[in-house]
Amino acid sequence: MASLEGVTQHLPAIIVAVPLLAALAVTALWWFSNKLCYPLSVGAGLIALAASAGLFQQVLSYGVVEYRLGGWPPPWGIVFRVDHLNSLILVAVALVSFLNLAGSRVAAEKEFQEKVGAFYALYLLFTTGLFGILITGDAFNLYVLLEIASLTGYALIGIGSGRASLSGLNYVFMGTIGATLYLFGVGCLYVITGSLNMVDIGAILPNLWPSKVIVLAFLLCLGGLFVKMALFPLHGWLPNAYTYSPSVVSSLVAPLTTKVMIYAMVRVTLTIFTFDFAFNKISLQVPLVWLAVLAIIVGSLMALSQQRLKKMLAFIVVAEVGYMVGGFWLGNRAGMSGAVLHIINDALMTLCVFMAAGALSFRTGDDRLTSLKGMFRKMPLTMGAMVLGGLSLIGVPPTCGFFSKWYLISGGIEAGHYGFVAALIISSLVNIVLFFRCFEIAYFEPFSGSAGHQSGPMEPDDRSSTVVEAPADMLITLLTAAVLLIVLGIFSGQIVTRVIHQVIPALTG
Amino acid sequence: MKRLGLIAIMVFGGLLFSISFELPDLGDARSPASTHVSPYYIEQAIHDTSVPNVVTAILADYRGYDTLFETAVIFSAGLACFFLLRITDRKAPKARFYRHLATGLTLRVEKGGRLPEDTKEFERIDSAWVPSDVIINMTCRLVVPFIQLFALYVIAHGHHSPGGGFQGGVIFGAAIILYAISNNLRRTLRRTSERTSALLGSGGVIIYLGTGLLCILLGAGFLNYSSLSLVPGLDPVSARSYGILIVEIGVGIAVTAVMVWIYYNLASAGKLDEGL
Amino acid sequence: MIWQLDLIILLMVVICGISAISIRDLLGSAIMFGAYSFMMCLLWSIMGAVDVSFTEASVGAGVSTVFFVAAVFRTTRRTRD
Amino acid sequence: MEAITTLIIAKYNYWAVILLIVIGLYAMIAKKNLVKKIIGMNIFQTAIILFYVSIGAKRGATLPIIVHAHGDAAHAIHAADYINPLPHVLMLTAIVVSVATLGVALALAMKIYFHYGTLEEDEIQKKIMDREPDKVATSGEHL
Amino acid sequence: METIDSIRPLIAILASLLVIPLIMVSRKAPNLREMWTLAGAGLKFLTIVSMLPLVLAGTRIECTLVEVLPGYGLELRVDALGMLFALVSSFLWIVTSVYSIGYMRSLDEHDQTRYFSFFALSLSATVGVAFSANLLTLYLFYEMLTLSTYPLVTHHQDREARSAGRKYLFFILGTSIGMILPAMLYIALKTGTLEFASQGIVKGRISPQATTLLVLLFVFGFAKAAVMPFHAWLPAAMVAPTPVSALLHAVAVVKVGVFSIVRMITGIFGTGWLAELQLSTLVCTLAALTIVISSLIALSQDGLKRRLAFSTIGQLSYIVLGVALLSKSGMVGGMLHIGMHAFGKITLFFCAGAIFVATGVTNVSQMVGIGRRLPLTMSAFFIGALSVIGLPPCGGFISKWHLVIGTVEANQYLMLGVLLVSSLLNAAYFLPIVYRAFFCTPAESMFPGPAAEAPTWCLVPPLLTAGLSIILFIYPQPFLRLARLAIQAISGG
Repeated sequence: MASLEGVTQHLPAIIVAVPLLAALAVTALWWFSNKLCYPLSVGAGLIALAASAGLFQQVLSYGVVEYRLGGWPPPWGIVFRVDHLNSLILVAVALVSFLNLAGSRVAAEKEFQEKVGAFYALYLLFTTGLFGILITGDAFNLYVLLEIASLTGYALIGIGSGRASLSGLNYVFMGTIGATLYLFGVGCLYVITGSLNMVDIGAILPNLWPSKVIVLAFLLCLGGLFVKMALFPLHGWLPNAYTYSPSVVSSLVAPLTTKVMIYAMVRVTLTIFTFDFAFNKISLQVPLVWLAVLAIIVGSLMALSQQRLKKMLAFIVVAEVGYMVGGFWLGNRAGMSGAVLHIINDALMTLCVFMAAGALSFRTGDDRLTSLKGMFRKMPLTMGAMVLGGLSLIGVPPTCGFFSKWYLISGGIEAGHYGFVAALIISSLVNIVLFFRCFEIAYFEPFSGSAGHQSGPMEPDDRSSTVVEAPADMLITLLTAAVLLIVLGIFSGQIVTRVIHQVIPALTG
Repeated sequence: MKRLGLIAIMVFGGLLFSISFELPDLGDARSPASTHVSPYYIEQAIHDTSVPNVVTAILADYRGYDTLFETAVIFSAGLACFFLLRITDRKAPKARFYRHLATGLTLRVEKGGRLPEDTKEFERIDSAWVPSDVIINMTCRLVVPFIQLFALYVIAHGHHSPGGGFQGGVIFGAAIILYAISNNLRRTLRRTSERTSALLGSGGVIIYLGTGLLCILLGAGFLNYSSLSLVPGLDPVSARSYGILIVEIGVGIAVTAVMVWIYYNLASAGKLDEGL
Repeated sequence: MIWQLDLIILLMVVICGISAISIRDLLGSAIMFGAYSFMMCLLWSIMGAVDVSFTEASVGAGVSTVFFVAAVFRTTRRTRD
Repeated sequence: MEAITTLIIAKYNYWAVILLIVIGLYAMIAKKNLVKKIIGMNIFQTAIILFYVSIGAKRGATLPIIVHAHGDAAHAIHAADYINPLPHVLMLTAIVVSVATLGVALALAMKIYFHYGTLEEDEIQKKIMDREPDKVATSGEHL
Repeated sequence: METIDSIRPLIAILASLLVIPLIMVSRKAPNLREMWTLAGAGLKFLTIVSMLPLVLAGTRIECTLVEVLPGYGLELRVDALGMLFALVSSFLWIVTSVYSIGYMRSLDEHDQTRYFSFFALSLSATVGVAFSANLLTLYLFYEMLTLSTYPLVTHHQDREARSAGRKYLFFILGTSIGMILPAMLYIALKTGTLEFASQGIVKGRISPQATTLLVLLFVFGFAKAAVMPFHAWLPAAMVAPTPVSALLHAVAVVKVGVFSIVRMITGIFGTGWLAELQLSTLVCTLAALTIVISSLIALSQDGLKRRLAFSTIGQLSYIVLGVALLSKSGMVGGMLHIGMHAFGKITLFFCAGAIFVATGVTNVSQMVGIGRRLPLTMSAFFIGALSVIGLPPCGGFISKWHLVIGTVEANQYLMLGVLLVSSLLNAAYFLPIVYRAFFCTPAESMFPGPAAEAPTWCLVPPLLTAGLSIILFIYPQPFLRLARLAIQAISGG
């Protein structure tokens, strides 16, 4: 019945169905045994990764893949529409979530104890939601999957006590406003087009251009997504949410949520509203790039004033969102390619630094910068990964961060938008300060059992502190992520020419 | 900041108001919304799925994928409430209270004392327990079966009248919640334990998802119920109808269980003791 | 659809909504929210959205209110605004 | 006057939607009580649902349940006779989403209450400031 | 010109990279570890030498690695200029490795494994810069060098090292990201290529004003060249262990900076275009200012290594000056000076280290009479100083001779003056050290007692490099021919 050919034909469905099934199975089985959760989840993550890789391959060889759910043709049924853009990001998201999942066993058991099954189930549901957002070709369906990803995200973030719950609830409010605005926007689109299929709407809209409702729909959709992606000044929910959540969670949510939302923005703008409308008919381009510039500057400066590693990283995420939004709204090929490339690069970079931060706080039980003391000696490999991640965020070749920055800056120069160029460079310089401040603490100051205790410079021959690395599974996945940063950097030329340019030129001409 | 927000809201409202004049008139049958996609559903649903209630047909078939994830949303909410609230430490409390059913006397058993668990005359209660009213108690006990029956009807009759898995499921869940409110949580838990509700919750979604996956195994696309006709010798149209029924039942089970599950956690603040 | 009736119910909806957020007692707010949902479901059934109003009646007016009451019962009724 | 009445009849639902959106957002921003905020959030969501239902409304049409379903297949079905069912389907989903969000939000609010002993946002902020401003929320201390 | 594809340049780069795991694995066995270091150094040098005949025959060796950006790949190319630099640095790595072993062991430094690992890494980056075929590749290796030398500069991990490291990063990483990266992107965008071409790639594609700005961005942005005012990191970085100072701050790091500037002038802007725009004077003036000011500062420094550091700043600008003269001899002189100064300066640093190891002395004022205690070391120091000043019979004379002729060729008589004055200043801050070391009354001498030299491992390298400095005076052919070839490629076409 289900031959290999049959399986490859159904890859899009498998990508969402398998994690969902695994989430359900984990919830059910966990009442009987705690031990099955981890292997089951990792297996599902692996299958999703393989399926997305297979799908990517398919798209590369045959072009756009369309999968009709329930056998109904669009616009009546829901379709999955996989092109170069989302198949690429699918692979990245699957990879990031798989790596984080694989490395989460020890930390998750310590963190959630008996509720670990629920954690894995929510984790898988969250990934399912992201996959669904990436793969769908239906504007309303995107909302439903968005809510799956958000709801599980709220729960995962709010699990800690006190401020974690508070920031979780804050996230619920902001997230709901964002999602509901998006829903409102889709409603406006539906009012004037009568369709929910993205491609279909995109085909109808050009005939309706004088209508102000399109502009409203555009503003609502974008506004909603901006809240979700935490673009300045709507970023208020993000830093606390990422800071107070357990590290396993923040290293899942931080790399993925904002990036997938940026994908959604790209998708909504290019497929639904079309390039011509978004860049030629209405003049939002310039204000949005300036908003991105502000986001970059504010994010970087706020990161400077943080005393906690995770909060600092969270503000860097805010700045990175500015990179991508700004790059996209530059509206030229280089800028847009840079934004898309940065989605995958930044997902991996953020994963790497957040996982490293998680591994560090797993051992030190603290995420203040002062707790980094002596960590180059105690956890050299973890710090090595952190260094790579930091360099990538700074934008040092040959890590992948350099290459996306390359495109973004050249996009800025091409568009003559030197403010954006300056913001990118300033943020790189600030990132140098941020990361080397951490590295200095970790490198120059000796390990002191209790964090916060001040002591003099390290004796040259202090070998008392021995190496105590993070648990093996955490370490292996972390190092994999770190190495991938370089691999991705080396192959970024290929990715851009073979994949991203397949999407961008068709739309920008 | 707050004032800024309010101004923003007002501006937003004004913007919406100004654009409301551009929207099609209310109830306009010629608006794009009513003429582009939806006529197909109204005219073809009965032929495609033999389900007269177009809403059900769209919900479970044309846009069945949406509904699958709608169920998953509910399930996530149940799981999320459990994850957030449930307190799993099994520390024995200092003292436990028992009520002698026949006399209504309350017994306080100190830690380490012998607990009359196996005896039928005692029932465990909490310190915050409020005596329940006999009239309410009895009325609810009488009403609950009828509500449940009605819920089943709503689920089963979703093809022909308003209703379906969600509505029926919520009503069924509400019946259980009513029982829990009118009696107490512990007694409800003895009938529908937390584990049962969790298992049913995931089971319901698995029924839905499994149907969809079964369709793949039978050679058609995900959630394409027409392929179910291969099994018992149905024609594709009635196969779709049955497929819709199956997933509606799955939705009903899932929603029931999850509503109850959420209630358990919210009402007892995760302790699963007395409830409201 | 009788627009006069519609308007009256809409008015009720708005009144219930405003009172739900302005009553200085959370239990009262919860109940008013239930009333709001119920009015909403009436409105929708008038507009012909029977399935939606059925769902709103069971979910919005029913279970949601119970959740609110449960939450208020477990926390506090006190509110300062 | 006639024109105004027509206009009102044609648009009043949209205006109600706008009013409810403003009320909901107002409650979310201006109210300090968390439960009030949650209620505001729900009002906001139902406003959008009302918007969708208004889209689906069709004057002179009946419920989207096909009559004479069985045995009378030749009977022609006119789309204009039935209310647009698609927004209804979408809104079933939206309602379910809103109740799911409500559950999670209430659960979080309860957790906050158990930790801070209040639901008022300003009081919570004060308590955070009073306690160690930068205290690390270690994960072991779940409620 | 003949071009062949070969992976030999890649091997030359990877040789030191691949020994790093071996060095790390054998951290428990110091002898084995040091053997790996030497093996890597030897392999690297041999690979580079094996390419020398080809290069001297006028062949270019290319190796394309991977296209990381559309149109811009990581490409390696060995030409005469790169060969000259690679030859110098890879040879001096061998010598320095030997010296490091002696120095680190006799001082019993901590974390020697880390030290040798990053040492190898930075050498990879240096040779990578030498063999880069385009600006992107050069930038990559440039950044790699910055980062791999950071742990070396801050090796002591104390407060002083921390602030030095901070300064180092601030100046070098800050300028490379803040100035080089935008400049590079601008060029890439306007010209569509970053390839080093013999006549430059900028001409006709970028306006004169923009070119001026770009030249300034590159001259200051390659802060490793320490053109004032971006020089402050260099004296600060002297807190590093002496072998690090020796190799990295007399040879690898700073020379990478000037090498990059030379590459920019010859390969990106093109000498013809710069001459047309008359930017020569601008760059020359910057360099001349740096030369004079740094020499004056060097006079006032008491710390031996700091004095050497300021001397380095000045000498680096000689190279910049020479190349910026745009005259044939001037450019030959500048390129030669890369090699000649390297041998001279490394000798001086080795001697400084040997003095520290043997006596613990770091300041010039404490060195009265030290020639009695360390006759061989101070003799080597003397030769090194002569070479740096540019007096026969040392290699430095050859390069300075060409520089002087170059100024005359270019009619830059002011620069000629600067060269002569600064040579006097050089002599003024070096020769007194030597003089006081040897010629003082026994009463003045701070070092009574018989000669007691530093350990052999520390002593042989300076003697070797001092000897080589003299040999280079007699037989400068390899470097001279390479420099001439490089000039030929630029001017001949």
